[in-house]
Amino acid sequence: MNVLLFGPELFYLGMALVLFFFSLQRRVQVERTYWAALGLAAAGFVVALYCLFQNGEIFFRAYKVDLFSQIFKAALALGLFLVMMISRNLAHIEPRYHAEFFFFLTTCTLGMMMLVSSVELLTIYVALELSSYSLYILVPLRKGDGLDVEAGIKYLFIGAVSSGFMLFGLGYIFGATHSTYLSEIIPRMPELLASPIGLVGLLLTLAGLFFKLSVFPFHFWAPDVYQGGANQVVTFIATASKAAAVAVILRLAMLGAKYGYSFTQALVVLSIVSMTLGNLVAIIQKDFKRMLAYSSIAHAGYVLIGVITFQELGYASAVYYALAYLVMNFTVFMVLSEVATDGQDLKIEELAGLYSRSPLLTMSLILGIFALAGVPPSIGFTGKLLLFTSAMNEGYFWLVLIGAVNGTVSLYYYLKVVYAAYFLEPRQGPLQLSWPTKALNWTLCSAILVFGVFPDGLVELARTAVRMVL
Amino acid sequence: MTEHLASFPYLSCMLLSPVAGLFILLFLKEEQRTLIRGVSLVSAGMAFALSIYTFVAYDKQLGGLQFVEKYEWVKGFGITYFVGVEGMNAPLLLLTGIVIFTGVLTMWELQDRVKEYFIFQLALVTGVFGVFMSYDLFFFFLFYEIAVVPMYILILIWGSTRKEYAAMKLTLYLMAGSGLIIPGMLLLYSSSGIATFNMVALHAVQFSPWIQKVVFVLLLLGFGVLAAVWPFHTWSPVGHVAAPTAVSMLHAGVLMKLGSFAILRVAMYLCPQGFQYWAEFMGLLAAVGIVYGVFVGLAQTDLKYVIGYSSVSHMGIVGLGLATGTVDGLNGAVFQMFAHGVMTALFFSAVGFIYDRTHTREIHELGGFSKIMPVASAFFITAALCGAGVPGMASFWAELLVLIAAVQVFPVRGLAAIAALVVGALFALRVVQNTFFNKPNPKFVHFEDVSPFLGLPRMILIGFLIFFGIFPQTMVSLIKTSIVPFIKGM
Amino acid sequence: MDPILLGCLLCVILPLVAFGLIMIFTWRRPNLSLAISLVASTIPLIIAWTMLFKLWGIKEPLIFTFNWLVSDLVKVPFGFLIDPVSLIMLVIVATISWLIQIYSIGYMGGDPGFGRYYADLSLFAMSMLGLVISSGLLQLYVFWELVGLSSYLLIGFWYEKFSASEAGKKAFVVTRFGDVGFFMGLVFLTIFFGSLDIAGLNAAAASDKMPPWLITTSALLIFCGIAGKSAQFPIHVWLPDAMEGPTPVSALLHSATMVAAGVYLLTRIFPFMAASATAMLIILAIATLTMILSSTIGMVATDIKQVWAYSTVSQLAFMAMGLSAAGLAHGTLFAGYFHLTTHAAFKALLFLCAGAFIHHFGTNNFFVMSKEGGRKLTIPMVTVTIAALALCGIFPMAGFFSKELILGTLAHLDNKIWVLLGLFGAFLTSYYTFRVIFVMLFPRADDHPAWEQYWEEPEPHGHGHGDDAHGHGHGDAHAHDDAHGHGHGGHGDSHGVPWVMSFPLLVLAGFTLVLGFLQTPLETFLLGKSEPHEMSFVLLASAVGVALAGIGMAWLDWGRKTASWQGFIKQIPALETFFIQKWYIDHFWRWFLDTFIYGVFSKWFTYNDRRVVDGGVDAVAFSCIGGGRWLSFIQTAFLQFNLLFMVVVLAAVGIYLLMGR
Amino acid sequence: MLLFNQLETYLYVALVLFFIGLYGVLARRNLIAILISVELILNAASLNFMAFNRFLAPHPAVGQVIALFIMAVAAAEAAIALSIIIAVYRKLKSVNVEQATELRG
Repeated sequence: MNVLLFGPELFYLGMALVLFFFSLQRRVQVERTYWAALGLAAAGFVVALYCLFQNGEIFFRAYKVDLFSQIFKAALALGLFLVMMISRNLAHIEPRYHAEFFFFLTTCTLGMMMLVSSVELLTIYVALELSSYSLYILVPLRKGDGLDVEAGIKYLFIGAVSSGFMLFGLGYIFGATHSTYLSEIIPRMPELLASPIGLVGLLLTLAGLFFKLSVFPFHFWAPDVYQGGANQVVTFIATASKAAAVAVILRLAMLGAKYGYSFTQALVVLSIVSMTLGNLVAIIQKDFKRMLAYSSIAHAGYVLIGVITFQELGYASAVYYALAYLVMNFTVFMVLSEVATDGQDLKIEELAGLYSRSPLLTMSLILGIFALAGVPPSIGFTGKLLLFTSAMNEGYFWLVLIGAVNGTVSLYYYLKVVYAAYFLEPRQGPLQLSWPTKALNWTLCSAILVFGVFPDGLVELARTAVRMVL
Repeated sequence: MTEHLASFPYLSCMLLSPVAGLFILLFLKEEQRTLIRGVSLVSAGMAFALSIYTFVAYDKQLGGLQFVEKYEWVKGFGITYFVGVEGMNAPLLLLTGIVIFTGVLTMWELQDRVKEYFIFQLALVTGVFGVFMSYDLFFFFLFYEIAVVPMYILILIWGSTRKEYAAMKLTLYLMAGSGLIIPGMLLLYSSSGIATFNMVALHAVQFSPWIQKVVFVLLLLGFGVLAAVWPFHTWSPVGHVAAPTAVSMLHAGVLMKLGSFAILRVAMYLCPQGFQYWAEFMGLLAAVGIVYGVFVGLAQTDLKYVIGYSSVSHMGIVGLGLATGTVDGLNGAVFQMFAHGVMTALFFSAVGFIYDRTHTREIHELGGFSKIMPVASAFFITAALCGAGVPGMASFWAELLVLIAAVQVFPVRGLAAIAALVVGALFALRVVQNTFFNKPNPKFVHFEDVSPFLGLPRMILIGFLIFFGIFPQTMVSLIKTSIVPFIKGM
Repeated sequence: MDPILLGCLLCVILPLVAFGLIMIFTWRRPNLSLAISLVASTIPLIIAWTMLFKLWGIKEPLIFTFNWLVSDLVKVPFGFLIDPVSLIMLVIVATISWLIQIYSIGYMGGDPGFGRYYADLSLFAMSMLGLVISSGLLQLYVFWELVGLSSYLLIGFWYEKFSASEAGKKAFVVTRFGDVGFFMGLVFLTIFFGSLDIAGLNAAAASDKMPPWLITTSALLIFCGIAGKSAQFPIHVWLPDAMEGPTPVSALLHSATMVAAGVYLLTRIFPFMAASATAMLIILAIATLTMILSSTIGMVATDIKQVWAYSTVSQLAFMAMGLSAAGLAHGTLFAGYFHLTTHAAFKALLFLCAGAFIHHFGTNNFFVMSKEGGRKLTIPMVTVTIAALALCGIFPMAGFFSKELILGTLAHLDNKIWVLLGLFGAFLTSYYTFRVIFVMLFPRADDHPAWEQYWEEPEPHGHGHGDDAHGHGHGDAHAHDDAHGHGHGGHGDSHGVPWVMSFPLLVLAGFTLVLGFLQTPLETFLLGKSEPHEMSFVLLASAVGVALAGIGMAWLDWGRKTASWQGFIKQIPALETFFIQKWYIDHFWRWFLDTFIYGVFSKWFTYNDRRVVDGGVDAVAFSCIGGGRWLSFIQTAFLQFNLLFMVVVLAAVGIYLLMGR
Repeated sequence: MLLFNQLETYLYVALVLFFIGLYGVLARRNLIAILISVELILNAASLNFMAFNRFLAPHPAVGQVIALFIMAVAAAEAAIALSIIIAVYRKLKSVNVEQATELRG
């Protein structure tokens, strides 16, 4: 077997071990841990890129390595690396837990990497749980008042219940198709969806995945976790894990592809409700992270638009949008955690006068926010428009109309952020940025703009990738 | 439509010169004021020069689409970068050039956060140029939004009365408009069968009447918001009042034209049958807007509100011209877009000058300004007379064409519009009298008049107004070259 | 290039250039501006006269046209139509505006706005000349509007004075009110006839190529414009107020040339208008009403310029009567046009004399002038008397001939009421004219009781309508004196009038004397032939009779030593107040404006805009926020509620799908 | 025909287990109790797998393997859950869900 097929996973396994040993050490070495983690993450990204064009199946066809999975692995590696970048000062995490913090980030990444390539029910389940459990632990890792544990416990139980559902559903699917291999299941789904058992199975399975993506009605954890978790952890949840969730949903949604009208209608309704609820509730939020949580619910709705089409273009746009979302959302979170110097939760007003405290961060914030709001010339705008286009191609007129109107609503709360950053007078002194942060800012800004204006390469990549899962 | 490829990428240069300026500004220090102003002036000036060039160099005999540039952009979705110039957008490109150039000069005295100001202004104007020149729906819409969004920050920071409210209202309102535009244009895209955003190609497609009706009304309302079509106009007076001078100039002068231009270029061009179906409705809204605007303007006490409502009325004339669907009407409408753009720019730059000195726009607080600053008042009075439809000014001819066409197609609405001219004159002169005549307000007597340098942009604007007022043919003959085939194609 | 065409172009372009130059560059430098403007008005003068002599006796009109604006249906040719009608008007305009520019050197000397004044004069000259020789109605409309613009600028010349700026605005808006009708008429013609070429229109109408309804409608609509410009009832109200402008302006625009433009248009398209009897009848009625009305008001005015203003209105009405009567009786346009010519001369003269007095005494009230020894100003006094005689139509003044002609035309009508009314008008005219003359000539002793009755200027009858309080304060005479502060020379000095001012008086007086005898040649020139006017002796006698009667009446009331200085109208106080209040027409317009335009439309539209339209938008926005707050309640902090919600929704979806299978 | 020899029996049992677990999750306020109920759901799932495998699946071992995996995963989950619950207890001095109701809206 070609090691490179399993390369990234192996690497992250090793990285996890290294960090594990760091965590065992008695005397705390924050700096060394950080640099080690950062270096490893960077290397991991390189590895993931290196394995980008691997292709093959391993572990008795339970594990499929194709462009689709590899793109997402690269994205995940990137996400991890970026999160590491902003983890320079983990103000809200006990120094002695830093090693564990990095360790769990790594295991989570590992889990998600396995998730995006696994094409066998059990593997999917195990990978999913591996990634989820790391996050369950990361959330309450934050020090301070009870909010973190409350968030943690809610996250845990909502997650546990929905994965329980999923498992139950997988059971039915297994029973109905006598197989645990997607490649064998998907062809058999159509005739089988006539029977309630298959239907329930499918529905419950999707429940577990929607939980990851925080689609209504499985979104309840998001606001609490976003608010309760440490900024860096939330950043990771908001970027990398979302991308992984999109990937696995794109794979599994094919189970329902042939189901037909009422199933897609159900998904349409879920997507509409998610985006509307997310946007409306986000309007009234005061806490920046909580607002972003609701906006992530809304964006889950947008991504679903792409999924619902069950067509190459739709999937491609979904992939494009997932990657775009990773970049733009991370940009915003980076600004957030740079501004929240001692890791506290940030009220939107606390962005006051950012324009004078740090013009560079302000630029990133504006671009990130506008990208999230779908304002050109940004990656977010292009992604959203491509999603709408593919949906319209399948004739979802109302879905597009509502989505577009939702875009307007969302603009309101995004502009409130801009308002705070640009208009309110500063209360604190200027922010000092290290040169890597500056570099990171410029990179992200240019990424947002460049891929927004010249989307062709990425779109083509996504199209070739999604041909693998269709 | 025949397309003639450009020998040299004039349009891309026109589009990129503000962008280039913007990027240079990014790396300048806030302290280097003069350098910042210089850079923005140069980039604006280049765009201005290029716009003049395209206006003059457009070959009327050849006709069709000239200076065309076309590149595949996103193959998967049939997006092409496709820009060109024809009779109907050449004047508007010129208008944009004029307004941005004069706008930069007008804001020369700006002291507060100069760098950011010019960055956003250049970003905005890039969008405007883009909309006027692109023939690909995707880029059209992209630039459309680029042109709208910076307005929020521009008003929020450099604006005046009730700016938070105004900025938010304006942005959300316009974005709500694009919430209707997206489904409309995507419906066209998807139902065309040929997966392309290329407008010229889409024009060739015969859409089913049902689709055309739906799409047209969506686009009409969506773009109509930006064109301040009654009753979607309320953002515009509020926005104008709040916005800083040059932004008001750009906004009333150019941005509102984006809406009407888009109605012409996208809605009417791509769904002719839809237009036939909705023309009555469109004409009605426009006529109501014309009458309504002047009457509401009559009751205003804030100079900028007055101008805002007069814009509502004048844009109504544009709408009426479009609704007629005749060659005269469309010529008039496009001409009016240009004329009104220059005129309002002049209005706002004059008001801005006075406001910067006196910090009030309440008509009853002002007065006797002809005594205090004769030149500044002369600028305003010129604009006011132009607004009152005095011959010898560009807008007279535009209104003439539109009104004649309108009476022909919708007699009652046309006559109502003509009658509104009286009230228009009344309120224009009323403002002039109360602001500039009578005894000067002792508070303001110490202000000195416009310096020649600051007078320059206003003189440029007046120059264009009068030139096209005396030689309207130079403009109309150009516009005709595209309108006549346009009507044939409908 | 054809010299004629060149001449026409120069006539239009030179003053425009002068206007531009002065406005942009030299408006701060009086003498330079004056020089530019004089050059730009002298050359047209020469051109006009040479053309008149060169082209004397042309049969075929010369027409030059080229395209100005060619859209699809709308084609605006720009061109010149040179025929006797336009030639004579051209000469009149050129001459009078030149004279006025000379006169103004003295009158406006030392005014801070001197440069601007001459710029505006040039603008007026340009637009008026262009109007006179334009070949198409649309082009004529363009210049028509420009004339209105320059009149607006000149009336409001002393803009610090509220009444002046107000009057300017009023003039512009009211005339615009008429012009809207004019414009509509043009639009109709464009749409249904296709061309606005004057010659074409006349020909078509004469050889009834046009549907009658079209002729009638468009004729009446065009007459709205004429009524606006030539101050016919009910939109004459702007003209008396227009006297707020400097007196030379009143002489130039508001008596001799601009207001005559309306009548000129009437003659210009006379065949077209005459093609519709209905229109002609209506015009005749309106004109007659206007004449009576304005003469009666003239009887009670104490401001000399007011008197002349109202007499202008009545004389214009008189011309309109002549023309419309001719139209009805299939006569020629000569009568009205001839009166237009003569009137231009003597009315300008009247105003310039008034100007001389005003300039000297710094007041508009002729009683005050009389008391301060107005008659000592010899030249003005003599000339004003000549002009007054002309106005009354006394032989051998020019007015005599033209008025006779018009009365003759009226007499041709089957219905004799018109001529009777005409005679009555003539009577009133001579009465109020000589009221002024006698008062000026024979002042009373200082202790005469009549003084204090006229001494204090009548207070302005404006209503305090905030910024729109309208009406012109005669009381501001002194105010504007300060405003364009030229102190007036010492009293009793009979040579208080500089030669630049007296020279035009003499010239015009000359015209007033000789013009009448040029009747026949002018007629031949205009009509190509001169049919003898069989002037019935009765009419002649009665005409002269009423004129003399009027003068006699004036003598009884104002002239003779024992005269009470109470107009006979005093006997009927109700009538007098009615006249003093100008038949309450101003009040009507004021009321109309306040009640409907401001009170109803403006007010309610604004309310609607704030509350309904804008309120609706805001309501939507707020409902979104409210919806957010409401939806946020499902995000309770209670874990198991969330789980329950999740399960329930999932179950619902499941059930929906099971149903939907 | 023996009851224990039919697929349906096991499915129904599993279903009952599932709903008991669900009920427990929704009804109990004690975090530990909720955890146990979640375990019930997982067990229901694994029972399903076994049953299906026993009666239908071509390959004899799949279901059992899955069941084993589920046990392992469930154990891990229990460990994590308990650790977090302990943390909750440390900070809120209670293991009652109703105590953890700070984050809302």
